[in-house]
Amino acid sequence: MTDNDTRGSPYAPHTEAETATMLDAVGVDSEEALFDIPEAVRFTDELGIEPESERAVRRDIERTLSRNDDLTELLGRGHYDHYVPSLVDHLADRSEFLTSYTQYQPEVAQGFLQALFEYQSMLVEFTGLDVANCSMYDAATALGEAATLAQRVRSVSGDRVLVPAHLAAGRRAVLENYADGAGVTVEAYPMDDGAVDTDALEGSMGEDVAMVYAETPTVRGVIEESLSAVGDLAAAQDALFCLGSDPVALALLEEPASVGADVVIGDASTLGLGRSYGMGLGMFATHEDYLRQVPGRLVGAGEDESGRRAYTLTLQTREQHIRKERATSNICTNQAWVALRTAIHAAWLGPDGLVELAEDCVRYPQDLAARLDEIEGVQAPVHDRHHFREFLARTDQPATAVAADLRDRGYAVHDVGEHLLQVCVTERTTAAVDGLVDAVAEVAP
Amino acid sequence: MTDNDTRGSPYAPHTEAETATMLDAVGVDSEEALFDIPEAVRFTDELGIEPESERAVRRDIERTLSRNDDLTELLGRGHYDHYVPSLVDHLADRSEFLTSYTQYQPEVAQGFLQALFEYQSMLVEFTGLDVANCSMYDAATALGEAATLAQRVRSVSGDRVLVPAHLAAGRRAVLENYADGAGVTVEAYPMDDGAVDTDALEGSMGEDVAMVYAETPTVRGVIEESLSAVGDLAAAQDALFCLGSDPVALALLEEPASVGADVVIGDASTLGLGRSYGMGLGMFATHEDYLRQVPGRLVGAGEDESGRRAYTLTLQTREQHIRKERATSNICTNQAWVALRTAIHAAWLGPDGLVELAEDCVRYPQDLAARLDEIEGVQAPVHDRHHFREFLARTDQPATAVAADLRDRGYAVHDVGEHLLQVCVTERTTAAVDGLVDAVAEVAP
Amino acid sequence: RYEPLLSEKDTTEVAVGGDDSPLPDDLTRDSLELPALSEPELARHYTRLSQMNYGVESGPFPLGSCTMKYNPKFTEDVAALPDGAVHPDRPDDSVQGTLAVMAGLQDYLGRIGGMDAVTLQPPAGAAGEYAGILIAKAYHEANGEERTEVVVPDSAHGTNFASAALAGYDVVELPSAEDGRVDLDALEAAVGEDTAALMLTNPNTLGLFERDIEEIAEVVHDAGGLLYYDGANLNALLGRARPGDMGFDIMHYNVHKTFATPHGGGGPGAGPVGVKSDLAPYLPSPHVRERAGGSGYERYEPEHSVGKVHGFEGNWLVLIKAYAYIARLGDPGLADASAKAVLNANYLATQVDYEVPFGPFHHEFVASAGEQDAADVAKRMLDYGVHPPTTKWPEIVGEALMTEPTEVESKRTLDQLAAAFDAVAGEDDATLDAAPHETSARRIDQVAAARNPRLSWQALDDGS
Amino acid sequence: RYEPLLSEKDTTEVAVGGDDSPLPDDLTRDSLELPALSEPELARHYTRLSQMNYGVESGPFPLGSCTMKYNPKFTEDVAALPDGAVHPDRPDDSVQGTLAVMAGLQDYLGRIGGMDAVTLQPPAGAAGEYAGILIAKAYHEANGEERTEVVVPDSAHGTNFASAALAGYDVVELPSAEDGRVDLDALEAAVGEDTAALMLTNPNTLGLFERDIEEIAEVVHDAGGLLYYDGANLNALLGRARPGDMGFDIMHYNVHKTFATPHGGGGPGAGPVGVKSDLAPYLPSPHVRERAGGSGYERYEPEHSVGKVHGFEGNWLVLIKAYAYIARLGDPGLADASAKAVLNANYLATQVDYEVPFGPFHHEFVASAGEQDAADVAKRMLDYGVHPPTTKWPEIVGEALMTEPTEVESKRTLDQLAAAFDAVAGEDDATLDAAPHETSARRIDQVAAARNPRLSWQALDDGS
Repeated sequence: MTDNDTRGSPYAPHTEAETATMLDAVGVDSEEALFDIPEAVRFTDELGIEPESERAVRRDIERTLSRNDDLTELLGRGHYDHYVPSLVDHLADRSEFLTSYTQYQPEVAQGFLQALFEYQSMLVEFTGLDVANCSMYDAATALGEAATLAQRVRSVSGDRVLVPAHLAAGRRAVLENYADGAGVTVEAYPMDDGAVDTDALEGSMGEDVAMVYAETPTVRGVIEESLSAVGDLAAAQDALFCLGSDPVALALLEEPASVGADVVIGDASTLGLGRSYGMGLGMFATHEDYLRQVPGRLVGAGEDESGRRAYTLTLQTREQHIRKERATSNICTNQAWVALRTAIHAAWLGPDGLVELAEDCVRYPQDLAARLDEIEGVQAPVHDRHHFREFLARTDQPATAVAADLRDRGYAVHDVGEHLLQVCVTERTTAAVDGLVDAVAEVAP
Repeated sequence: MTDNDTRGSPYAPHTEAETATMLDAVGVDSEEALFDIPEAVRFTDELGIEPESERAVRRDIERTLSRNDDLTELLGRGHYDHYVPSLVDHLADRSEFLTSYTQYQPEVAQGFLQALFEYQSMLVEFTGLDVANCSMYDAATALGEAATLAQRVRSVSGDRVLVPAHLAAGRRAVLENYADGAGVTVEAYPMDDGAVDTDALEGSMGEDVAMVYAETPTVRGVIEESLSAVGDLAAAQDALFCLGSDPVALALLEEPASVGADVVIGDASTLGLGRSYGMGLGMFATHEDYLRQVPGRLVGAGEDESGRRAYTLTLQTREQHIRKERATSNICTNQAWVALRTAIHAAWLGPDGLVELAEDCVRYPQDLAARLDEIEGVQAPVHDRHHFREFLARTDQPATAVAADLRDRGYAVHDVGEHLLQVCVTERTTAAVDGLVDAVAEVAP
Repeated sequence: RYEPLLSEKDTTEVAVGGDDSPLPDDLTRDSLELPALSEPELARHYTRLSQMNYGVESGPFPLGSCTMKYNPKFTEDVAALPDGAVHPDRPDDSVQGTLAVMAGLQDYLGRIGGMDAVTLQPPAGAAGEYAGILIAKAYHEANGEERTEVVVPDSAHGTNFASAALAGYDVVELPSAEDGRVDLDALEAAVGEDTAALMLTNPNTLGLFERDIEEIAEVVHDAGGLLYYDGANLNALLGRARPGDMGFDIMHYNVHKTFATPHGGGGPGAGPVGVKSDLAPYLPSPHVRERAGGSGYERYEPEHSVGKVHGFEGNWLVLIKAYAYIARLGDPGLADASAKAVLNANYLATQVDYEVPFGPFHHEFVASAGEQDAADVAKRMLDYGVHPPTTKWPEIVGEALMTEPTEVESKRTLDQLAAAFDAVAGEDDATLDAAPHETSARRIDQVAAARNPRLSWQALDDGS
Repeated sequence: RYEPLLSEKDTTEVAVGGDDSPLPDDLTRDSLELPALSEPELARHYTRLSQMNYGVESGPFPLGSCTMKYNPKFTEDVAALPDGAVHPDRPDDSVQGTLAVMAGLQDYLGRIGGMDAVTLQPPAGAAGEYAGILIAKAYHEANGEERTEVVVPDSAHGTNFASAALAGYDVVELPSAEDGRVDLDALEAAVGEDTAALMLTNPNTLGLFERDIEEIAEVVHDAGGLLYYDGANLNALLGRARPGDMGFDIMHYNVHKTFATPHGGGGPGAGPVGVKSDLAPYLPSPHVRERAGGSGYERYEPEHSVGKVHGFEGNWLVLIKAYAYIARLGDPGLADASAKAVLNANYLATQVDYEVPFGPFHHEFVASAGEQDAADVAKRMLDYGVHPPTTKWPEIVGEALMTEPTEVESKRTLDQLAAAFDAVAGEDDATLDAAPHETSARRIDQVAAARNPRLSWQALDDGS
């Protein structure tokens, strides 16, 4: 092949002679003769896409992407930037993993199945729940699936799902769609200084509540302190308690099972993926009771004919390719490869590394908030709570203007209200914190 | 492991308990007790190297390297920048290749051996010679090895090696060292308008000449037109004719065997490596007659016990680990992995792609020289010859000043004489040529 | 060689909380118990696991309907470019590069599908179906219509049924005609005022082009329904026919099928959705467009947006690979990809000893294992070093072997595949039943595994 | 499964020259005949070849004297940084980043070896030896001395002999003492006014520290010779002893051994050379130093430079990996690497059934296969899924099994290795002779291959 050869597909290996032989065998004169398309719907125009060499495509995309500003991002709100060790890329990119298909032939897919089994096992440890599936698309769709699960498993029907008033707009919007199809409405319960207002939540409860959702940390980075109370309120009405979190937070925070969580969802790609414009990995774990109502794929241990342990996709009768419209979900292609990355990253950190990373996620925002709070025109954190990775800061100046000024100085923060900024700091950005503090000191007063 | 753990080696897996068990088994109390080093030569100070996390090392090196200016390089003179397809990195980086050792246990190294055998075969096709080794360090050391080969194989001893007056200084300097150890002196023969002055060369010949070296293209990019004459002159004195070239050039130019070359050396990493601060791959091919005098490793085809074809390092009695001071060379570790990359790149291009690339290497400099020649204060090419990749341009202004002005405008060219620039253009830089021409038009008059 | 679980190599329980903790103990867990292994041990573990896995670079992967193409390496490098690693909540001005790529891909996909507007948000094909059905639903509701049914042919992908159900629709299953295509009479009977949409794959899962597509569109549109195109088989049509020209109103693209992004052992994929102009106001939010005046790109909320089907904006790392692939191939490459995919399917169909009903085929064919069990045939093919086709589906062919070689296989590889098919065709049931032998695991008892689900190392009987 | 040669898959001969050629036909070849294969075919070819190859991530690789460590993945990413991909002929001002890394590595290596100046130019260990000997030669010549001999112990690496010979020296082989170390009497007899240098490895190839190193240095220095340190075994001493403190004047470092750069199936390596200050003026050109006033770095030609041993400045892509490795480990990591390497060797030595003479060991030990053939033992160990040790060398131990696990092996892996050793120790000659069985090729007849050398596909009898 020549890289400049753009006459056909560079990935089709046919020589002219082979093509001729094959056409002969089929008994037609040309490739065109194989297309059984009525004249009326034939497309005879040009698509108008110019082919380019591999070299040119790489160069062009590199140039295009370089139009993204070079900013230090202190952004979070559901998409986080932890350092992904080099090992993850190198192992997950092995073509046997990356280019394989769903494990419908487990005898030649033991490697990926075992890796997913190990991923599921890690989530079981993180959540304290019995089972975890091997991925949903992201936290938002996992939350949506939790709502449909709640509908299916609840003994009495309920058509309300309660969610915190502080919830990422994207997560809520996705949930609304899933809930709508399931005939459920979504209602927000109020927050008290950034955390669940348990009294207000209690007032909202009723037997028509199918699910109560809470998050720790919240979208504002607040670590919830009343999760057991939320669990109790949900249990009292036979509602499912769905908790949103992520593996880094769960390495440190209360085990979800211990606070009564029935389902844990969240973005597991906080390990393994890094910044990727919001791409994620939906975590989904629940009780064994709900096993047959779980959405998505499950990997189980079994035995092969020689009696050796072997892994396989299991309980597939829940899934769309068998159960069709009565499946537990429509999901087919999932985020398996991201789960592989997450598992490698978690294994690389090990329990010590995970706890240390999580503790840093408490210390960094605490320290930064304290430093910002000393700056004239800034009060931080807004909520008098423990924080994880991020926190709100109040600015005397309009937040939009402060955020724009910070951008001019090379820093991106969230502008979340008239006088509210949100700042996220991880081990990837902690070195930039001095610069940020200086910049805020310049622009905030 | 935690990435911040810098208390010991992150790549030593020992837990404290395992270390203790192992020390017990050995019968000592501590690791220190294992070091049988006399007190007087013990080092008890600090080396003074601070450990850092993987993340920090990556960040620091990235920052350090970013101090390199962002220049468009139009540089050659022995180190070239061809586009390396993505496939090369992805396949050569597979750990089974990258982290393997020399193939002393061929039964578990068939993959690398076969790849090297294929590489050798490609060089046989490029050169028309019978055998090629599976790598030397670079073109310069390959040239040095050719000189010692000439000493060994020549029937009568000769102590002169003739090289072109236009020869990269680094290549000549390395040759001088190898020649010196072999008791040979290196002499330059003159050039005529950038190419071998065959009359002058004839005058320099004598029976004390062990080897004549010529290059095509030369260090100035000139395609030699008198190679057969050089071969004849060498043959007449029973001197070896060593030709320097590279696989891209040899895809197009006269086959070395057809002009009487006895040895072909050069930088084979013009395929497969790209810019790497001068790192290369020494090509070395010669006649079957000299097989047992070849330096470096050779892969041969053989059979395994089941009668199937298998590959193995062969004729190892030439090598230092067996023949010691009587070995054909001191080389042990070579550039095998680069040879793998070169082979993948060559295979990716295929014969069509190689010829096309080589033809472009004639067209690009021709076109660029013509455009530069139209600029006031510039005459190009200096030599009225065919060129490959690069050429000399004469400037009315001092070349050093012109080169510096071009650098200020983002272009790096060679400054090779008081009023001489050298410019190299490949498919990687052809898109930058308009900008270069504009810049030259600004600074040259 | 058995590779132990990570947990069989090590588990270490570390205490959490205590004096050095930045949190009070009542907010922390007590301990965390996970494997603690070094990087060299992990490198060997996952390297070994990879060696027990078959990918596209291991050999042919002729899974019908799954379109397992070779994934060009350079697209991985493009996805890894650091400038693309940005947070989605940045203001538009600061991510013009990312938005330009997205707008570029929207444009490419629109051209390829004959659609007027394309969203990249759905993170997989099924999510695309779901988004598409949400769009249809919103459209009908905006028109004051309460349509409750989605019609799906019996030969359709399971996701079609499930996606319609997820959106709250009743699913009406449409029986296929004897020739394996849509039965027009059955369609007329099924479609009516309750019909929100008909979901259709074309060519269908038998590899057959729905020749009556214009009539089908007319029936659906006359009833006020919308026509939805399942893009799973789009690889058969590139540059030769476009869903938008056939009367489809909505479609999704499976970028890992048609545009060669790797399937990653299950995902991630991406399922962009294209619509005709009258449906564009219903696309998910945000959508990317060129700014008025051409000064770059912006994200905006379409007027009647259905909201969101992903928390952010989809699977960026997949989308950029698809963009690079399309840019590399362009018109001639895409057309050639389809030509060779169809040639390969037809050629292979002539080379296998199994009966191949129906035809003529586009990108895939469905052979019948006849008296043999198709699943057993698949297991036995593994012993011949190739990946088997999709089996036992679609059900319209008994003991189906649904085979799609794609354009990336050479004649030599197709001949090897045919030889594997034919070798197995000549073997007896006992041989098939005992297969596979040459794989890292022998035949796995999936029924037993499902009867006694053990889904984590914590659940293993031996406690390991 | 046999993987055909590329040439067995395809060869295509294309005509070169003709009307469209930019060169006249008399300057071009007539044709070029090579395989013409597509990217998917190549991806599978090389993937398959890789699967027939054993690397450090496949399992333990205890090759004595070769120090096959795990190669940290992040060092690959550092080497791939685009800012490092520059041409060596750029002016110093425009490559300050590259020069800073080089200066940094020179500094690290100087500290680690106890040397005053370090060149990074030699592209491998043997090239480092050669450069070091050239330095010694230039030094003596500058002092008006014509020394003609280099003394090398019989247990030394073959490269020591060959490198000295390449520089034009006569090699004097020094017999080892009964305890496997340098025989001081023999040394005194061998060293004299013709001695340019003694080349020594410490610990030596038996893993033994040369306890008399101070006396050795005195003998050599008193005779006016220089002491050269072969860095192959430096991994045993990191942070605990430095060649420069033991009296060595010149040394080379094997970065793929000591600093974990990958060996790449044979190379590339890098063989930096460190010298004491009085030898610094003889280092190869160019050398990197900080500019006066600290305003960055510059390259210069040392006053009495030996010239060059590489056309440019060595193997950059290897050097930067070594730099990253050292920066990651720092003092505690380097010291721990040595500690664990020595612990591993000593532990494994206690676990194998074969006789292990000599000791105490540092980084490696040499067991004896006794009545068994060491080469056969190695072949048989392959069947147990591990890589065997170096065999039949050094010759001071009969049927030597020269074993160096390095620090990266866990106790579990060492126990597996010991089990493999011990299983083979209990087997009979016939079993060993027939091994290996479990490898991609069975025992290869190397004698026959050498007798009838076929070194290219063109040379194969079948013409394939």
